[in-house]
Amino acid sequence: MTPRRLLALLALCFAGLAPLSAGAEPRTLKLLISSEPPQMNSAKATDQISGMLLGHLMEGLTRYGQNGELIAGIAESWHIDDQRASFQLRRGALWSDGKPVRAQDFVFGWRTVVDPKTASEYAFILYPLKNAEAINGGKLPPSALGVSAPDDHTLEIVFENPCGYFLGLTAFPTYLPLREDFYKSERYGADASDLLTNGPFNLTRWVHGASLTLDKNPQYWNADRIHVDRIEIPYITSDPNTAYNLFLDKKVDTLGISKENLDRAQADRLKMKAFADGSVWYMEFNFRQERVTRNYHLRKALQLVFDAKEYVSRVVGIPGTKVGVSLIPAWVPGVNGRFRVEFPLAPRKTDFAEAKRHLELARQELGGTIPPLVWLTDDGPAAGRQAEYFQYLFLTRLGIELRIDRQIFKQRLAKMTAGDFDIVSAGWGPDFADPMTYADLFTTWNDNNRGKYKSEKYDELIRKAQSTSDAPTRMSSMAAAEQVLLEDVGIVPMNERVIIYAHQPRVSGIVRHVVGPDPDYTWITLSD
Amino acid sequence: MLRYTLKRLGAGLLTVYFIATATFLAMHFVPGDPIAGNKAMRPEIRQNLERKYGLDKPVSVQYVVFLRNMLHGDFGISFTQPNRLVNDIIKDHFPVSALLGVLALSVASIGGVLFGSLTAVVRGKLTDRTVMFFVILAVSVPSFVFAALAQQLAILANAGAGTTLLPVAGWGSLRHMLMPTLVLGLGTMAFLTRLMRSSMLEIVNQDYIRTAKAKGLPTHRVFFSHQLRNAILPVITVLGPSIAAITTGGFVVETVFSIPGLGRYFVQAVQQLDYTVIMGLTVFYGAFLVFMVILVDIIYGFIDPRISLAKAAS
Amino acid sequence: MSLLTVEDLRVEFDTYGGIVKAVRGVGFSLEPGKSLAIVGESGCGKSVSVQALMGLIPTPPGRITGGSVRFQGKEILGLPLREANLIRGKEIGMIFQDPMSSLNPTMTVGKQIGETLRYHEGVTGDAARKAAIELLERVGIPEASSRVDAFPFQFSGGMRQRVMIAMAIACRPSLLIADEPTTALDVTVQAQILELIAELQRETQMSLILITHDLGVVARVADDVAVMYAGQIVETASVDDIFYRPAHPYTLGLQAARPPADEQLRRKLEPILGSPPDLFRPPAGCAYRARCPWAMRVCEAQDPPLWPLEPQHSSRCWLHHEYGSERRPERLHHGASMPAPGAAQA
Amino acid sequence: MSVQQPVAIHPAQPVRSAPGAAERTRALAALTRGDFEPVPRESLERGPSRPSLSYWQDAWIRLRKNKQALVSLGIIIALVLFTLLGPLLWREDPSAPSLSRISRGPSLVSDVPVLPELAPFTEETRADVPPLPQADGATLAAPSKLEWLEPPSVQAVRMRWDPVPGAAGYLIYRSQDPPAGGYFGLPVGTIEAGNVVSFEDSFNLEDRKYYYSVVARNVSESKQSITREVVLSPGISLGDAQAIRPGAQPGEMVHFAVRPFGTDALGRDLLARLMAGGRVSLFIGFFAPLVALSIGVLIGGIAGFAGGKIDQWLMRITDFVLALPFLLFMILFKVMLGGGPGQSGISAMLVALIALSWTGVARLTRGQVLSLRESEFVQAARLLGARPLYILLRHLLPNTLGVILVSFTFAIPGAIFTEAFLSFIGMGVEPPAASWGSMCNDGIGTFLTHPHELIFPAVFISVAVLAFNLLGDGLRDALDPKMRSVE
Repeated sequence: MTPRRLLALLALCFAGLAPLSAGAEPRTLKLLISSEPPQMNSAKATDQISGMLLGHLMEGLTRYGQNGELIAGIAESWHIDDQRASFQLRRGALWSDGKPVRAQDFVFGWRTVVDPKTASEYAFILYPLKNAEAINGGKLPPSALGVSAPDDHTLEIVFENPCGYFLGLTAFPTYLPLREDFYKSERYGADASDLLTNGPFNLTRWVHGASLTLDKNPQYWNADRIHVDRIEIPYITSDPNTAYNLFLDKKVDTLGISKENLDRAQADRLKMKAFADGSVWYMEFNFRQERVTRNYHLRKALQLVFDAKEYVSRVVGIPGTKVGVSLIPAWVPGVNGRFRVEFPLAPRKTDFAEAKRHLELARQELGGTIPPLVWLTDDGPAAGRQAEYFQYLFLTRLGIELRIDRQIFKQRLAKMTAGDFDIVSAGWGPDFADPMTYADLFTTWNDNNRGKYKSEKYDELIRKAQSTSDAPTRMSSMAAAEQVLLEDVGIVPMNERVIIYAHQPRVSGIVRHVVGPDPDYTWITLSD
Repeated sequence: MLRYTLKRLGAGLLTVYFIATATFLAMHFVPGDPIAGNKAMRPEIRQNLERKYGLDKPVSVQYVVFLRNMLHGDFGISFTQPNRLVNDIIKDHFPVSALLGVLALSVASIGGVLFGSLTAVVRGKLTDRTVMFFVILAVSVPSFVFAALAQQLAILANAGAGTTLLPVAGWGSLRHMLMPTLVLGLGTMAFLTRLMRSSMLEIVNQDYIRTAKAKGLPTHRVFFSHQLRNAILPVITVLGPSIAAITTGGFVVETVFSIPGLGRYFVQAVQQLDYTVIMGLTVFYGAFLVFMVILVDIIYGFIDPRISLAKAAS
Repeated sequence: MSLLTVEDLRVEFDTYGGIVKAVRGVGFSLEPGKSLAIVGESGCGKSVSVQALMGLIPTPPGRITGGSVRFQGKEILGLPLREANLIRGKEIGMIFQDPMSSLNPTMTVGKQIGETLRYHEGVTGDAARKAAIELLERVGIPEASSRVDAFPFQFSGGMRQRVMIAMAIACRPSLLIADEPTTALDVTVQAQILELIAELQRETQMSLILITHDLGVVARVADDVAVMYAGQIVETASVDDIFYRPAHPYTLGLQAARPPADEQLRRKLEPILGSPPDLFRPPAGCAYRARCPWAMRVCEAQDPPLWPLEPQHSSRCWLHHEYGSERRPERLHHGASMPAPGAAQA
Repeated sequence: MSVQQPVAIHPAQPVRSAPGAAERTRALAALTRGDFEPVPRESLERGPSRPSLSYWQDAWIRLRKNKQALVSLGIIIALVLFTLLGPLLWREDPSAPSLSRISRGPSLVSDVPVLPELAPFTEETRADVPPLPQADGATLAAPSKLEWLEPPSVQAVRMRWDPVPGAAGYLIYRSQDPPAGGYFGLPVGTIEAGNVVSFEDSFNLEDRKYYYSVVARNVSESKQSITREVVLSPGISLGDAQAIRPGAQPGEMVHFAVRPFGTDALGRDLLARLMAGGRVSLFIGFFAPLVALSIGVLIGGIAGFAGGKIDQWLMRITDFVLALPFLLFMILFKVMLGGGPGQSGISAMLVALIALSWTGVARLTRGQVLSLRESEFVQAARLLGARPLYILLRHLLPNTLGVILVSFTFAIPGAIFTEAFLSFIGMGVEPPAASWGSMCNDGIGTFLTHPHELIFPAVFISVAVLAFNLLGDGLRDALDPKMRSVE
C-alpha cells in the first residue's frame, strides 16, 4: 500500500462521514456529570449529583433563589415559632402525572424518611421534628412524627425543640414530598419511569451509565420563569481531560476546571469563574487513649509550623482558595450579616521558635521520643501532593517523621471510624445555611467526630446553642465553642475550597448554591 | 470434539464456582464497611441497612444465601445504587464492554499478525526498526496519554471540518467506537506484533518451508498457508489472557471516553466494597473469560491438528 | 545435450564467525535418465550445492558468488523467483533428509501434494485430491483414499518420505534431486525407498541426483559418482571406477572405512584420522592434505586441478602429476598423468 | 556421466575447473621435482580445527558478536548505574519541595534575590460606603483607580482601587496576556462586600508579566473593568531561601541549582527523583516478570508435556487465576502481606504481581510444548531414559525460547505501570519516594502544558523496555541453535 494510496483512502473515509445530528430545535443545555447518580429516591439521596438533579426535578416547600435567599416553593406562605410551624400550600402545584400536590404528600414523604425500614442515611436531618429521632430508633411508629395535614393545602409541624434554621431545611432534598400511591419502596427512582416529579423539569430518559435527559415540565406552577426547554446530560465521566476536550469541542456548556487544566484554560482564553463551595478542610487529630496526638503541645507545635498562606497559594493550586481560619467558614450567615464578620478571628501566625518550645514539652510528656505519625489520606493525586508537603514540612521543621497511609474510599472510611490514624486530612460540606451544620461536628455524641475529640465546655456550648432559636445567643455560644476548639487545637484549619468553572458564552444566569442543589440551571437563558 | 467441549464446559463451571468462592472470601477478608457513607450513620440506621442486605448474618450463612441466589441467576441489589438490580447493571452494560473488548481484540490481533509478519519479512530493515519503535512506545506510555492525544486529534479534526467528524467521547454510533477501540487495543497489538515476529522468524527456518519453496509454490502461498498458518499458533494461545487484559484495561478507556461499560462499575464496586456488584460482575466476567478461553482452545484445535486430535483422544 | 550442467559453482555464508566458503567451484553435468550420486562427509557442501542450484539458499546469510547452472540449455542460477517457480517442483522435484520436519504439520497430506498440481498444472478441487490419492498409491501408501486427509504426524518416518516422493514426482519432473533421502530411516525402509526411486526412474526416464554419505546407497542406485570434500569435487567417475579403481586418496580412505560386503575380507576398518578443514579459512593447497598419507610439499602450496585420467574418470590430486606418480601407491588407479613441463613443450 | 571434454586434447590444458585457466598452466609448469618430496606425517596433524565450545560459551560468543544486543546490554547496565551511583554524583534531595519553582521545565543555574519578610496583609474597608448593593450589576461602573500598595514581587501583589457606588463586591482576575473580549484570565480573588477595596494576590506568582483586572459586581458582573499590568522580577521568599541556605538574609542572593530535567508539581528535582524512582521501577520491572515468567513457564511446560489429567487441572487453575478481580486481590495481598503505613509495600507488591501475572506465559509455553512434544528428539531423549523434568528443561523449553523472551520483555512495562497504579492504593513505593510509573501518572494531567513531567519518566521506561527487547532478541538468536545460520 504505497503512502499516496493510503492517504487517499484515509481522506475518502473521513469525507464520507455525514456530520452528526443537526442542532435539535428545542433550546437545550448540554451538561456532563462526573458519575452516575446512585440514588434518585429523595428520601435516601445523599450525594451531591443526585441533590443537583433532584433540585431540577422536584420542588419542596421552599427553594433557593438567584442569590441564595430562600424563596417560596410549593408553600405560598408560612409561619414558624419555637414550638410549631404551619405552611400554606399553593393551589396550582401539580405532579408530572397531572394530580395536584397535597399536604399529605409531604407527610408521607417525611414519615418515609424517618421510617427505620427505609434506612435513609440522612434521616438525622429531620430530627428537629417531634419524635423523629425516636421513630428512627424504632421506638415509635412513623405516624407519631410531629407533622400533619389538616387539609390538602395546610401543613402543620411540631418541633422536638426550637430550631432557628428550620426554613432552610425545607429546601433540602430529604424534605421533598413523595406520593404514597406511586411510591414502591424498592424500585422508586430506579429508572425514569419509576420517578414522579413536581419540579421545573421531568426525567424523560435515563440510560444508565451513559446519559440523562430532562425536559421542561409544562405543569410546573412557575413554568414561565424557565427559559430552557431541555437539559441533556449526554456524558458521564470523571476524567477532567475528557470534560475539558468536550467543552473545547462545544459538546457541553459547562466545565469544572481541574488544577492540571488551569494553564490550558488560560491558553484557550476560557471565561473562568470562581465559586467557594462552602466546604472547609482541616487536619483532624485522633484523641483516642493510645494515640500521641492526644498531647496538646504536640498539636500546638504542628499548628505553629504550618503556614496556611503558603499552602493555599502554592500547594492547593486553585486560585482564590481562602486560607482556613476556623471550623466555620466565611460564607456562613450569622445573626444578620456574616458569622465570620460578627465574630472575627485573628489569623494564626507561624512561629518556629514557639513551635520548638512546645515540641520540647511534648517530648518530655511523651517519655523522650516522638514516634512517627500516620497521616491518613485518600487515593487522589491532590491528596498525595498535599500529604508529601506536610511530610517534608514536619520533618524539616520539627524532625517528626510522617508516614502517609493512602487508602481507597471505603478503606479510608473504615480506618477513620476505627481510629486507625494519627492525623487525617478531612473536610466537611454544609447541609443547611447555619453555623450548626459545622458546629455540632466535634460534640462527643456526633458519630462524624472520627477523632473522638472530647471537651465538656464545647459540648455544653453547643447544647446551649441547640436549645434556643434566639439568634444572638445561638451565634455567640457557637462562636465560643469554636474558640474552645481552636485553643485546644482540636483541628488545624487548612483551607476553604474554591472551584473554578467555565461556561459557553451562549449560557447566562447559572446560579451557584453553597447549600441546596448546586449548580442551579433553572434561572438560565440561552442566547444562540 | 463435542465430548471434549462438554468436558471443558463442565470444568469451566467448576472454575467459575471457585472464582466466586475465592472472591467472596477475599471480599469479606478485606477491611472496610460496605455500608459506611461519607457522613457517619446512626447505629439504628446501620442495623436497618445490614438487615436489608443480610450483612448481619455470619459470613458462612451469607455465602450459602449467595450461592442459592446465584443458581437462580439473581445477584441481588447493588449497595451503592440501592434501587438497581445487579442483573440490570450486567444486562445494560455488559454488551457495551463485550463489544468494545471484542473490537479491540480483533483490531489488536489483526494488527499484530499483519505488523508481526511484515517486520519478520523485512527483518533488520528500516520498516522493522520503525515498527519496533512504535511498539515500544505503545507499551511504555500509559494508555491515558494515548486517549488524551486521540481526543486532541478529534478536536482538531472537528474544528477543521466544521462538523463533528470524530466524537470526542460518548457511545453509540460506529464513529464513537473508533478511538476507544484503537486506544484499548494498542498495548495488546504491540505485544502480538512482537510475538508474531518472533514466531515467524522461527518458522522461516523450518524444513517444511524449504520444501514448499522447493515445490515452486508462489510466494503468497508459501507465506500464508505454510509460514503464517504455523506462526499464528502462539498468537492464538495468548488471545485468552489478552481478553482479560483488555477487559480490565477497559476501565481507563471507559472513563476517558465516557462509555457505559462494566469496567467502571467493576472498579467502583471494589472501591465502594459493593459486595453484590463485586460478586455479580466477578462471576459474570469469570464465566465470560472461561468461555472465551474454551473458544480459543477450540479455534486452536482447528489450526493445529496435533492438539485437537490429542484432545479428542483424552 | 546433457540435462544439467553445473560449472564453477561457488557459495559463501556470512556468519558471526566470518565468511564460510561452503562450495568452492563445483562442476558436474547430468545426462537425461542417468543418476548421479554426490558423496562426502557431512559439511562438505553437497547439500548446499544442490540447494543453491534450486535457489533454496536463504540470502542473507547465504550468497552465490560464482558459477553457472544450465538446465535443458537454459541458465537457471539466480533466476528471478517468478521464473524459478516455473521450473522448481515442475521440471525438478526435490526430497529432503528429515521426513519428520519436512512436511507442514498443520496441513493434510493430500493438500500438500495437491498444491503442487494446483499451481503447476491448474488441477484443483476433487481432481487434485484424486490425483493425490493416485500418487500416494503409486508411492506405496496403503488405503491411500482414507489416508489422504490425514496429517503428517499420523505417518511413520518411511511413510512420510513416501509422501515427499509423491509430492516431488507429482508433475512428472525430468530431474529428481534427493538430498540424503534415507539417512533418517532404518535400513529396511531405506531399501524400500531406494527401490521405489529406482522404479520411478525406470518408468519416467527421470534423471536423479542423490546426495548421500552412505557408499552402500551409492552402489545400489548411482550410474556415476562425484566425491566431494571441503567444498570441492575431488573425484568423479562411474560407480565401478569409484569402488574398484579409486583415483583419489580420500575416496581410497572412504573405501577403507567401509565394512566390505562379503565376509571373507577380514580386515580392520581404518578410520580417516583428523577432521575436515575449517571453511572459514580454506587451506591454500589441497584441502585433504592434512589427512592424506601421501601428502607432498606441493599439496600444501597449490590446489591440484581436477585432472581427467580417462574420459569418464577425473581426480584432483598431485599424485597424478608426472613427478608425483613415483609416490603413487599401487591401490590408486593410474590413468593419463599430468605431463612435466619439458614434455609439455614437445 | 562424462566430465566435460576439454575443447582440444592438449595435455597441458587442465579441466577448466580452477579459476583463471591461464595462470593455472603457468603454476603447473613452474613445478619442479623437489616439490614432490613427501611431508612428514606429524606436521600434517596440526590442521586447524575449531575449538569445541559448550552450549553457553557458544551462545556467549554469538551474543558478543551481536552489536545490537551488546548496545542494549550496555544501556541496561547504564540505567542500573544511573539509579544506584547517580545519587552519589547528583547530590539533590529527591523529596525536597521548592515551592517557588513549581512545574518548571529544565532550567539552568540562576541567582535569585531573597525578598524581605512581608507584614501581614489587612483588607482596607471604607466606612463611607455601604457593603450591600443598590443598583443592578450590569450598569455598575468600573473602579476608577487601581494602584499597588507596595512594590509587587513574586511573594505578593497588593493592590487597592476606588470603591464603585452600588457594588456588592468585586472580582479580581489575573491574566498572562492582555485581557480582551470578556476574557480576564484566572479569577484570583472574590470580595464579598462593596466597601472592601484592597486585595493581596500570592497565588503561584512567577517572574513574568501579569495583567490584573478588577470588576465590580452584585447579582451579575459589571461590563466595565479596570486593568493594570505588572512585571515581577525573580525573587524568593525568606522561608524558601532559608530552606535552601539556612543563614540567608533578605537582600542577599540565593543560588538556584541547575534543574536539567525540571521540577514536578511540588518543585522537587526530577533528575533526583528519576534516580531514586529508577531503583523501584527497574527492580519491580525486572524481578516481578522474571519470577512470574519462570513459574508460568514451568507450569505451562509441565501441563503441555504431561498432558491428560495434569494438563487439565493446571490449565483450569490458570483460568481461575486469570479471572480473579485484579484490584480486589491486590488490596487483599496488601492487607495480608503489606506492612503498616510507612513500611515499604514493595514485597507485598512483588508477591501480588507474581501471584497474578504468570498466566499469560503459562498458556503460551503449554501451546509450544504441546506441538513439540511429539518431535523425534524428545522421544529419543525419553528412550535414553532421561527424566521428564530434564527433558522439559533441557530439550523442550530452550526450543520455546523465542515467545518466552518476548513475553518477558513485554511484562516489564506492565509490571512498572501496575506498581504505579497500585501505589494509589498504598501499595508499592511509599511517599515521598516515587517510581517511574508513578511519576508518569503524576505527569499525565498536565502533559499538554508542562510536558517535561511526563516525557522524562516515559522516555526512561521506553529506553529500558527497548533495551530489554533488543537484548531479548539477541538472546533468542544466541541461544537458539537453529537460528545460527540466519543472523
